[in-house]
Amino acid sequence: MSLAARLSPLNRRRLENFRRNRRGFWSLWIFLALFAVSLVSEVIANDRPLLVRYEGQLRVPFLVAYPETAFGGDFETEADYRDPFVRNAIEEKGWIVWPPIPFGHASVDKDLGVPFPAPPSRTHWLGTDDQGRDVVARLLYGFRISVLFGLTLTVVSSVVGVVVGALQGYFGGWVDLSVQRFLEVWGGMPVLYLLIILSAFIQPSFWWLLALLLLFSWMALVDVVRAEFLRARNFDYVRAARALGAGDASIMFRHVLPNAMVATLSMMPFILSGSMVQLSSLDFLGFGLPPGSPSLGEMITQGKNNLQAPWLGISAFVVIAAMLSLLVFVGEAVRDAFDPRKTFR
Amino acid sequence: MDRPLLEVRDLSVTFDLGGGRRATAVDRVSFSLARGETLALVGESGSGKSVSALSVLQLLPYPVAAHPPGGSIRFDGEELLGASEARMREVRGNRVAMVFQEPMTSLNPLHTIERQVGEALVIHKRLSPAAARARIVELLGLVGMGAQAERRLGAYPHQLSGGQRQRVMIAMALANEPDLLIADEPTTAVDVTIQAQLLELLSGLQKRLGMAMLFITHDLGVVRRIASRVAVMQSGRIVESGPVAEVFASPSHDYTRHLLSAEPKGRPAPRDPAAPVVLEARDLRVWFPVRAGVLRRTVSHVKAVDGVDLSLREGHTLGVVGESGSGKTTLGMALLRLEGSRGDIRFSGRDIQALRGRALRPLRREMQVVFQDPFGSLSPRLSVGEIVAEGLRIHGMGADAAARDAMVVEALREVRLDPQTRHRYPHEFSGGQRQRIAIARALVLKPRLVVLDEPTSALDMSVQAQIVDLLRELQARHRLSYVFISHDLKVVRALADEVMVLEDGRVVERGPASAVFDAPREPYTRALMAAAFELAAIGGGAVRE
Amino acid sequence: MGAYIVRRLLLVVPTLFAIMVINFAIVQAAPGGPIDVVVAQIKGLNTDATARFTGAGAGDIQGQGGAPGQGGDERSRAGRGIDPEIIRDLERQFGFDRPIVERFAMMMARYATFDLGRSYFKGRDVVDLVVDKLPVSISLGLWTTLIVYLISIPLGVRKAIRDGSAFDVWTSGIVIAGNAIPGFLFGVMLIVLFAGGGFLKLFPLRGLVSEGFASMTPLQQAADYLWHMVLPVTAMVVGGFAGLTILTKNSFLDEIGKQYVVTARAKGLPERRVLYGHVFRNAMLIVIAGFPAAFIGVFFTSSLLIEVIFSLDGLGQLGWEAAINRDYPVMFATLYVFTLMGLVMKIVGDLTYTLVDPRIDFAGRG
Amino acid sequence: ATAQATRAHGIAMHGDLKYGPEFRHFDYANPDAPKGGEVRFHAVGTFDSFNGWILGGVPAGVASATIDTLMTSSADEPFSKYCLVCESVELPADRGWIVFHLRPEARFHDGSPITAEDVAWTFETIRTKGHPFFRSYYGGVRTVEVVGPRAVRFTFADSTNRELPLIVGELPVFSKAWWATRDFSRPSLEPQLGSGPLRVDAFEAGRFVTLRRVPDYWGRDLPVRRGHNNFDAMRYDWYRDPTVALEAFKAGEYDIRQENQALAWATRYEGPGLERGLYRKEEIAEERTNGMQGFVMNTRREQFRDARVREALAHAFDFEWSNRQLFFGAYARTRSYFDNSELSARGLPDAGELALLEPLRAQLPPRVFTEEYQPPRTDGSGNLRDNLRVATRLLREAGWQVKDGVLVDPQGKPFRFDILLNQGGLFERIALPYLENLKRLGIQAQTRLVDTAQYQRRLEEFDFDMTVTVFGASDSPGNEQRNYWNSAKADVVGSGNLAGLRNEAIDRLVEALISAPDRAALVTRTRALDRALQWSFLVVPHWHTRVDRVAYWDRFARPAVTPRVGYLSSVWWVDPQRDAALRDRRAQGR
Ligand SMILES: Nc1ncnc2c1ncn2[C@@H]1O[C@H](COP(=O)(O)OP(=O)(O)OP(=O)(O)O)[C@@H](O)[C@H]1O
Ligand SMILES: Nc1ncnc2c1ncn2[C@@H]1O[C@H](COP(=O)(O)OP(=O)(O)OP(=O)(O)O)[C@@H](O)[C@H]1O
Ligand SMILES: [Mg+2]
Ligand SMILES: [Mg+2]
Repeated sequence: MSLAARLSPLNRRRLENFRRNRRGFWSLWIFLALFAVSLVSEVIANDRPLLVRYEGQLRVPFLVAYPETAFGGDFETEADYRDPFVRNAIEEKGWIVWPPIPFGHASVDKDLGVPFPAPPSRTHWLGTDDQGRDVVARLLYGFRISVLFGLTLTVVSSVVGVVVGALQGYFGGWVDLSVQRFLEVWGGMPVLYLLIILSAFIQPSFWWLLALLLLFSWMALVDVVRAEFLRARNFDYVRAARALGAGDASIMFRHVLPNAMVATLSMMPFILSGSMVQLSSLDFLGFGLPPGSPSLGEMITQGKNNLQAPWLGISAFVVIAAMLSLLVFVGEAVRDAFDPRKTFR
Repeated sequence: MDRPLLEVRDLSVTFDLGGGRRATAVDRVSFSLARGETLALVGESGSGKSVSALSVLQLLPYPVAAHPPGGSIRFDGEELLGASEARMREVRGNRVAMVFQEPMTSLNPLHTIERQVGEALVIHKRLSPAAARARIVELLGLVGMGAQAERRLGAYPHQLSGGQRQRVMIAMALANEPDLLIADEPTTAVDVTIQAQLLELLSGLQKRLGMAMLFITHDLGVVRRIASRVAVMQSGRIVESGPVAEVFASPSHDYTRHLLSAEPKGRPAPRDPAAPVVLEARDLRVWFPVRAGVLRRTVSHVKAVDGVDLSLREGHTLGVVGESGSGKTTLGMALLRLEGSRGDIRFSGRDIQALRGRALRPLRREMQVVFQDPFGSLSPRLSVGEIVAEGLRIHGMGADAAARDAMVVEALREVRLDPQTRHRYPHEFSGGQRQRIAIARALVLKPRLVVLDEPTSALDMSVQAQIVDLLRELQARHRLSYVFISHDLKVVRALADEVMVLEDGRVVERGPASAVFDAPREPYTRALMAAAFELAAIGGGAVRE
Repeated sequence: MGAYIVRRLLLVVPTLFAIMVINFAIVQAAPGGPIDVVVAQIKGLNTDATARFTGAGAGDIQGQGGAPGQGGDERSRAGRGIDPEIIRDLERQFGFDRPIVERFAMMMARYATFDLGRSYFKGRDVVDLVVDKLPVSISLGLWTTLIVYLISIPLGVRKAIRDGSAFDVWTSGIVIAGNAIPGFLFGVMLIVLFAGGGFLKLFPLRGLVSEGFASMTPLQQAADYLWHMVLPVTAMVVGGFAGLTILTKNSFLDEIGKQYVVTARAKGLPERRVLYGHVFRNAMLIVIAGFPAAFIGVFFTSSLLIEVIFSLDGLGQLGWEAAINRDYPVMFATLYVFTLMGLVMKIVGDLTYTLVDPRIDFAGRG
Repeated sequence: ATAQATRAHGIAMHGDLKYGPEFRHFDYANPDAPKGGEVRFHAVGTFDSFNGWILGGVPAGVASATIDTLMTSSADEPFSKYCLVCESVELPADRGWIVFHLRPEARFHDGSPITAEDVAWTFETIRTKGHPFFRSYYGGVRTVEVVGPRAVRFTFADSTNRELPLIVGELPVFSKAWWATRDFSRPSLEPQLGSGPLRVDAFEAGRFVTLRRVPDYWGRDLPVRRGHNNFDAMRYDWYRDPTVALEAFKAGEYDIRQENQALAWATRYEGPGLERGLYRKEEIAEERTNGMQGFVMNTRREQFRDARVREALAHAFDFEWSNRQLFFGAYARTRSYFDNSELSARGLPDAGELALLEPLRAQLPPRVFTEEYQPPRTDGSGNLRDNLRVATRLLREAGWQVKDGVLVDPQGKPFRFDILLNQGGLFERIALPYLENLKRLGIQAQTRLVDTAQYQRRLEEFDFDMTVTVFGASDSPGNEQRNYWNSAKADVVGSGNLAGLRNEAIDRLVEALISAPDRAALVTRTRALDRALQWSFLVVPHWHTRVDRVAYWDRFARPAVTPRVGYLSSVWWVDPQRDAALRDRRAQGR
């Protein structure tokens, strides 16, 4: 409430409007909650225990890598706590606290009696994929990667796209002509080949792919923003702002942009989901995240290749659909908040 | 006539202001209207006239607006309050037509005027395209767009002057010869000659078709001339009503008395004739290209401003009058470099025609403008407070946000607006209120030059008088210069030292105000004056010197 | 305006040239060229460009494919190494014996006269290849665009009017769910459900028309064609509704409260006419802004996976195969033609703006 | 041509032909098989040409069945060819040349006889205008001459290659006259004039081809053709997507399909059709020689130089577990470079092998003489602790140590490598669990997925650490072994010596193998080579299958004898009773 009190009356009204779109309001909270949960995936789904007591000492394997020799094992590399040998060794002289899902996104459940992909069961609530990895764990980590990827990409590319589109539409003339030409050339770059070249030198990682897609994704919004600005720059209130001596930036972002935001705001959730899809289709085409990375796209590919295991495709679909719905509803609530004429029944 | 054509009983309207607060704009208003009768609705700006009128056609922004129970609107015996959309559609535009207060924003910006006028014909009368076109030309001729009518059929609203747009609105409303015409200040943007012609047209229709009229206006002369009965509104209520002559002769309510007596009076005090020149223009031209064909090539030009010279001294007021569409607005815009033009413009001796946008910006503080279309000039997503504060913020006036807010409050108060309402959006105000917001926005910057384009057209006499006083006072105090564009010659006479008469983009007459008003030389000016004061004469005693 | 159009048209030339130069350079810089693909073919590697996502030929045992024209399982032969002379031959054949600048100059000279050359691997003229694939691409593109636009826009409008109602919520749910289903997965699902062994067998599995198409009456032909289009088009459109619907809805919400809408209502216009006659044009500028892009996209990119699933031979596959197999003539020629079309469409799109909203111009401001 | 030439009805690579000159039919074919019916197959991909011999176009491979070759092979013996278009062949003992004598009755479908001129023309055309593949394939042929109206002679440049005559025997014969008006180097959708038991009946590009039996086929009573091609029509439908193709099979769109994925075989054939027994899944045993598929290590790389390291890496791969969990137990472990055949080394070297190996002892791993190679084994539980212990020990011996959980060399450089994978294959599934195991050794390995062109380029330049490859083997290994293992080839860009092996002893063994005079010698020499390779630990061995997985709608019958190649559809026939029964049952199902 203290926040609300500090807001200007108009912003309070906007916040109010936002809240009164119940759907959007709750969607925001649910989304934030899910995202927060996925941020701490490591304590929810992990193949390293949260806590181990061994020979009277407490250890936190999910934070610290202990060699197997520390538990009386053979190897000086990090202990594999899923290995029955290690487990027994520890339990003889102490105890283990596992996370709710005792599998990481990459841990293969080797003890599972059923061939992979295994159907849902008590140990694997949503089954395993065709490499024996727990679907819930992969969804959790995959959601995190996808959302982080999508959000970064969306935010950055929206900002850049809006600014470029705004400049083009607002100034018109040579600015428009030259930026447009630049966009055309830039947009004509063979992204696939850049990926091929990239993959020749490095293993495409999260950050590399993000950077590469960022180079191009911002163009999505430019055209619509430009169109909106081309139109809005003729409006009387823009002229009025100019008469007040407002600078170009101020006119663009205080007067025009709020009235030219529909497209941006409506498209934002889809840019986000689109960037996730893009990431997954890169996986799909073989230029994506390193094999084994948890991603929703990879899950869907598996779903298609394993029609007999519908839990794969369905799980991934449900997660994507839910996330997209939440974001679209949040987007609507934001729109409502800034709509001067919006009221609620 | 036993049954009135329109009967409004205990109509109330409330608006949702967000946060659970509701404001009552109209409070248990009742009036009735018989066939062929004209009821004038007058009253304070913001008193609920437009809202009442819109209620009749159920055109308020429901559910933001609501009618508390107990009210009733009967048209020809049928209840309209809560009637189905389908039913309303048959009434709207066909049996009841409406002229909106703000013609500038009420036209669809992307449709040609032909299409906008013709639409109602096609929908309700099912005319063939050719027949419709003939009728459109006829209608536009009737509203005084005669000469240009045919040529201007393909024009878009933004290519028309304020008065032209208003006439298009009227033509649209009259298209289907409705039983009831609701006209919300239909003549504010046209010059007196055309106003006279329009009023003539309306009373003609009234006689011929038995059309009833609900006529909202601030111009008491017009009331006298056209209405049989009058209702006076204040703060959402009808405070007095009755036959025009009776009410005007012996007003019973305080507000009515106040309204009748309020009038921009007097002449400007004599000025220092040697004051430095603030604004000077030489051979100013604004030609709008007329395009045609697929490639949209320029085929000819509309010469909106065509070789105008002017100069304005510090502390002086230049009145610009002239027929609707004669280029006044365009001239004003060009002077402030808000419209591209050719010719010299000097502000305080500096050539501003050559300045680039950035260099011009600091000068903006000193030259302000009040747009003819206040609604369009207010950013729809900013609150009124922000809009007024904007200039302060840009020019770094006021130490901090709080100081600026205080200045905003003061400015709003000066234009008789409740400062409490500054957190609302522009669309939540009445036409007159918006006009005052626009004035406040210009004046709060304490400029040296203000171009006022019809700044009082939507204001009732009492507020008008106050605004005129305010302008005079500021001028006296800060040696302000005004370019005052108006059709309201009384206001011009009250303010202007010098008057310039425009016709078709050219200056046809200019001189000291007294000279032009008292002894117009040109026939065009003479006609203008005649129309203005003849109308006033019909008004009789109410218009006093 | 005329001058503006001329200027824009003239600018197409350097733009196109720059795009070609950049592409040429980048593509050549990528490791692996057409000769490697031929060698891979000879060695029996899987050179099917779509293998990655279809899993074609991806058995648990590698290299089941033999040399061209050969049956049998004598895989060992592929292991015999390749005479360098053959590689040199290939280089000559593909033109790699010349310096890169010369190759580029020759290519551009040919393209300037719209001589688009011949595919390395398909042995046919690029023009023929493209023309061959057009029926599929146009079919998919056309129906998809039509359906998406014809459903999304009215739906968006209706949602705007009933903003916040139950109708609004459940339609949002459906279009979003549709958007979240990847088209290819949906396509496979459709096949399993409606064209497969497991459940119903209502629709054909593959192809654009039936085999006996030529001998049908025109009416049958139309029916047959539509019958074949049902599943692929369904798979393609599911994802398409959401964006446009939400965009339409939001744009309409922005406009619907404006004064001119009240004016239109005051004329007694039917709701449809108010919405489509008045609000539509004001609200839909951005949709029109997206149209040229959508138009080109519909022809080229969006259908690769659907084409594969429904065994349709379209441009999506042609382009993808060319890119993966380094079929330079096909790549550059299609790039050239499509870029040219795209650039021209952009001009058309801009001109559309001025038709939609006559207030718009492109002159410098500020 | 001075050497004493023998004239025969066929040629064996080594030794004798299984079927004598008087044979009536192949054992695995049923000469009384009823003819008739239609069968439908599928293909994945597309086609836009019938000319499969050139670079250009996507050929419909099935169309090659319309053109008879000089000779044909028998499906139940290794590397033998029997005359088809030829009546007999003439071959000197040194195999320096071969003469094919054509059958007088051999005809093209238009009735014109097949002449020696046609043969020579075909050969020259394919070699000059055909796919570059053929230029290397026929590289050993020096000249071809027409030596009579029905005799044509091929002379070889190098007579040590025993296989060349057989390769030439595979040559199809085109009609020179028919081609005279057509351009061979361009892909075409005009089915070319054939001579075989089938002809293209109908087709639609990219969609289907129907081959119809030629009723008056000139060779229908030849022993090599008896009991073959029993269907009246064979239709091939093309699908782009294998998942969809499988659905189509289940929907009864086509009759027979072979499966190459264990997972799919085990899980994806479920459906009402299978439950009702309308189609069945059958595993047909096959006895083809398998090469070695495995993760091959590039010994040019520092990490892989030491054989102990390579051995350790092989210990980290848990085949038994992968087989159980990923392949439904479908595969057998590959232990030899010539697995599933008599060529593979077994037990300890016998006298023959020792004679070969002894002189090279110094350059060979000692265990060649003392142990039988077996790939590391696990219990399949996924727990391979014992193997990892061995691996750790081997690594330690080789100088690698674990420091802070990371395996490092004495200079402290960590053990890292990439597994390069082609996007066309789906080996990540197998590689990933392997990486997990490697991690426990402290090795940081990752997979690198690249597109085919890049993959090829990198293989050629040996720019990889580890990759999946098959060292293909046939029943009679030959020149390819030189390409795989020869020291000189280790530096030749594009050679098959991916491992970068440089071992003089192995070079010698390879040469000995190539010049083996007879089958017995070949077997011995191959085994010796196999041993040497096994103990060199060049690969982490994968697996192979010993069955062909075939699913088919239950309307066919096939001979009781299964050839050693396993599944062979050309000897199947439609069983009229089953066919009728199936039709009834399918009708009921509706
Ligand atoms: N953008 C434009 N394109 C074409 N013609 C225009 C444009 N703007 C204005 N005009 C024309 O220029 C003339 C002058 O317009 P202007 O708005 O200056 O008139 P005005 O004197 O202010 O009239 P009013 O009193 O009715 O407001 C009119 O005929 C109008 O139609
Ligand atoms: N959408 C709205 N939300 C809130 N308040 C509104 C809204 N529209 C109008 N009002 C308020 O209702 C009151 C009556 O407005 P109305 O437009 O009827 O005034 P008016 O009598 O026509 O005045 P004017 O002469 O200035 O046009 C005003 O105080 C105005 O602020
Ligand atoms: Mg009003
Ligand atoms: Mg004006």
